[in-house]
Amino acid sequence: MGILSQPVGAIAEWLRNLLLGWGLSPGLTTVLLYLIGAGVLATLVQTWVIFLIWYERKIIGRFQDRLGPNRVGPYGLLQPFADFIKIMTKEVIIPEGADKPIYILGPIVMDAGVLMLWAVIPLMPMVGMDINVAALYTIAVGAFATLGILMSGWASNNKFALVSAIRTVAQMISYEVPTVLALLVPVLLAGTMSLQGIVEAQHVWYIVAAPLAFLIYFISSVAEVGRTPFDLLEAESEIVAGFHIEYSGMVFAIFYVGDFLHAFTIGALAAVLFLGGWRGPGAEAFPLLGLLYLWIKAFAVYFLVVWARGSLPRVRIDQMMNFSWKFLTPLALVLLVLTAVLDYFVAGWGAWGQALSHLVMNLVVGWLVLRYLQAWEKARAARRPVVAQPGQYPVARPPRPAVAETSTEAAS
Amino acid sequence: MIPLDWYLILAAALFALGLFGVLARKNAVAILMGVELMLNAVNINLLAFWRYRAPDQPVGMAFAVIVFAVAAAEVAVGLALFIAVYRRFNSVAADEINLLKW
Amino acid sequence: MDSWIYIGIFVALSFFFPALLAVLGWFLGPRRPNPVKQDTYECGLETVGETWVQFKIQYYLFALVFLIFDVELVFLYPWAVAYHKLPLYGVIEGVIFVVMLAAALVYAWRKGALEWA
Amino acid sequence: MTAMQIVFLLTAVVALFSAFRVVTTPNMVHAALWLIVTLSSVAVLYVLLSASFFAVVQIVVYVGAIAILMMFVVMLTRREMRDRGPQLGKQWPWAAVLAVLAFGGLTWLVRSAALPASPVGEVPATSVADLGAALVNPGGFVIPFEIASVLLLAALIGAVYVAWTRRNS
Repeated sequence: MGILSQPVGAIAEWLRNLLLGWGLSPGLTTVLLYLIGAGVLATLVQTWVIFLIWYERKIIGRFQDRLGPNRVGPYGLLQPFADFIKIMTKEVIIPEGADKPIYILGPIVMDAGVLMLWAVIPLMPMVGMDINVAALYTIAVGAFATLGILMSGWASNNKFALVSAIRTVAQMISYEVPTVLALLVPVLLAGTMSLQGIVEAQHVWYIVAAPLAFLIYFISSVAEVGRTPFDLLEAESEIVAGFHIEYSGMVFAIFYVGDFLHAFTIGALAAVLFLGGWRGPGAEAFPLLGLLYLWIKAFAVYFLVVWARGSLPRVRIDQMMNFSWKFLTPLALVLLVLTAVLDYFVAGWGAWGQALSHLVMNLVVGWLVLRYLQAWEKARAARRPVVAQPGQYPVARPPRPAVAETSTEAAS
Repeated sequence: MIPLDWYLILAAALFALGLFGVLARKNAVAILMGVELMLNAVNINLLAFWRYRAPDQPVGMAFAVIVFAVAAAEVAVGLALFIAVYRRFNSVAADEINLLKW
Repeated sequence: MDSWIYIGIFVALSFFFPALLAVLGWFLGPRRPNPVKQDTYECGLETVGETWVQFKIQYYLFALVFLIFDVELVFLYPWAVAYHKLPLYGVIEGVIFVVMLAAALVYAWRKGALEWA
Repeated sequence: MTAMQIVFLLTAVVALFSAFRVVTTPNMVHAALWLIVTLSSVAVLYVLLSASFFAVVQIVVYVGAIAILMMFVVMLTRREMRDRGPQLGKQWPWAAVLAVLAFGGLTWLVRSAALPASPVGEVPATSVADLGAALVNPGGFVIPFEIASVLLLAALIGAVYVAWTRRNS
C-alpha cells in the first residue's frame, strides 16, 4: 500500500491512525476524514475556477486574434487574482424593494448546485464516492442551479431580471429532457447508475458505442449552462445582462464562478460518461495517472465548449426551443429504443463487437438524420418567398398592417 | 437505529399540516402545495414500512414510484385547471370561484 | 450509507463555500447606499408599473411537458439498470413505455404547445 | 441517542417547521420555497431509510419539476403576488381542529400498534435493479407501470388541452 498505488488511501489511513491515536471514536474519525476530504476537494475545485477564467480568456483571445490577458504575472496568469481582489472590495448593492434573504441566497444556491456535482465524480480508480444512483444525482443537483436562477430573478424586483430568469429556466428545463435521455444510454450500456461503475464498464469508450448520445449530451449540457451559442438570455453584446442584472460585487462573482465551474464540470462529466473517465494506460497501477487522464479529457471537452463560444453565432429563442423539443428529444428517444433493442441482440459479442455494432447503428441513424435535415432545409427554402431583384431588399417584408387593425389592437 | 414509529409520527404530522393547508388556504396553488405535503407523508410511510418490514422485496418501492407518478399527474392537471380558471375569473382564490355553489 | 455521509458533508460544504464568499464580499466591500444607486436598473428609465409582470402561458406549457417527461424518465432508470438481466418481454415493455412518452411528445407538438411565439 | 437519531430529529424539525411555513406564509413564492425545503428534508429521510434512489428521485421530480412548475404558475397569476394580507379562509379554526384531530388519531394508532424498533434486514445492494425488474415483470408490477405511463400521457393531454387555447384575435 504505497503512496503511488494508493495515494488517497495511504493518506487517509495515516490520518485515521493519527486521529484514532488522539483518542477519538471510530465513527467521529470517519466523519472527520470525510470532512477533510470533502473540504480539500471543494476548495480545490472552487479555486480551480481562477485558472479556468484565465484559460478561457486566453483561448478566446486567440480565437479573436488577440493576445488575451498578458500584463499581470507571467502570461497574465495572475490576472484573475487581481480581478478577484478588485471584486472583493466592491460594494454589494441590494436594490430597493428586493427580497433580501432570497436575493442573497439565489447565487449561493446556484453555485452550490454546481459544486455538489463534484461529490460523485470518480477522480481516479477507487477514489470518489460511489453511490449507486450517482447518474441521477447529477441530474438532481442540477435542479438547485435552476432554482437559484429563479430565486435571484424573482428577488431582484426588476422586470427584466424576472423575465430573463423565467426564460432561462424554461431553456434549462427544455434542455434537461435530452440530457436525461442521453444519460440513459451509458446507464443502459453499463447496467449501473454508479459513475465509478460506468467508468469501469468502458472497456471501449462509450463515445465509440454511442457517439450520437455523446453529441446530444454535450449540446444539451452546454445549453443548460447557457453558454454561447445558447446564451441569448444574458447576451452581453446585445442586452445588458440576464437574471443577474441587479447583482454586483462578490454576490455577482458567485454567479460568475458558478458559470465557469459548470462549464468545466460538464466537461468532466462528459469525460466520465463517454470518454472513459480515468481510464488510460497504467491508470490501474498508478491512480495519480488516472487523475491526469481525467483532467486531460475534461479539458478537451471544455476546450470544445470554449471553441463553440469562440466561433458560433447566437441562436434565436424560438430556434433554441425548437431545437430541443423537435430535434434533440425525438432523436434521443429513437436512439434510446434502438440502443436498447440492439444491445439485447448483441449481448454475447464481446466488448468490441458490441461497440462496433452500436457504432454502425449510430452511423446509420446519423446519416438518416442528415438526409432528413437536408430534405427539410430544401423544403423550407422552397417555401420561403424570397425574390431577390436588383435594387430591392432581398428579404420578403411582412405586409404593413392596416390602420384599422392597429387601432383595435391598441384598444384591446 | 431509528424506531419505525418516529417515521410514522413525523409522517402523521406532515399529513396533518398538509390537511390544514388544503382546508384553510384560500389560494388554489397553496391548496395544491398542501396536497403535495400529504402525498409526501404517504410516501414516507410506504418507504418506512418497506425498509422495516420487507427490504428485500421491491413492493414498497413500486408503490412509492406510482405515488410519484400520481403526484406529478395531479399537479399538472390541477395547475392547468387553475390557469384556465384564472384566465376566466382573473383570480385563483378558491372561495371566490363559487358558480356551482348554489 | 457511509458514502452518503460524505455526500451530506459535501452538500453542506457546497452551500458553505459560496456563502462564505458572499459574507466576505459583504464585509470587505464598502457600503454606501443611496436611493439612486439602489434604484432598479431598467435601462435608465423610471420603473413603470408593478414588477411582477404577467407572463405568457407558453412558459407553463414547457414546464408542464418537462414535468411529465421527467417523471417518466425517472421510471426508465431502474429499467435501464436492470436491463442486462431482463428477458425479451422486459425489453418490449420498456419500448412500449418509451412509445407512450413519444405519443405525449407528438400530441404536444401537434397541438402547438411547443411553439414559442 | 445515536448520530443517526440526531440527524433524523434535526431533519424532522426542519421538515415540520418549513411545512408549517408552507401552509401559513402569505407570500406564495415564499411558500413555494419553503415547500422546497420540506421536500429536500424528506429526501434526507429517504437517505436515512437507505432508499437512495427515492432520495434522488424526490429532488429530481419535486424540487426540479413540481416546485418549479408551481413557481411558474405563481408568477403567472400576478394578483396573488400582491396579496400580502391574510391568506387563510374564514374556516381556518375548523381546519386546525381537524388537522389536530387527524394528527392525534394517527399518533394514537401508531403508538398503540406494536412496531419494530429496527429493520428486519439490510437493503440488498441491487435494490434499484430489483425495482426495475419488478416493474416490467408480468408477475410483478407491469400493469401499474404501463398504467402509470398512460396516466401521465392522459395528464399531459388533459393539461395541455385545458390550459392551451390558440390565440384567436
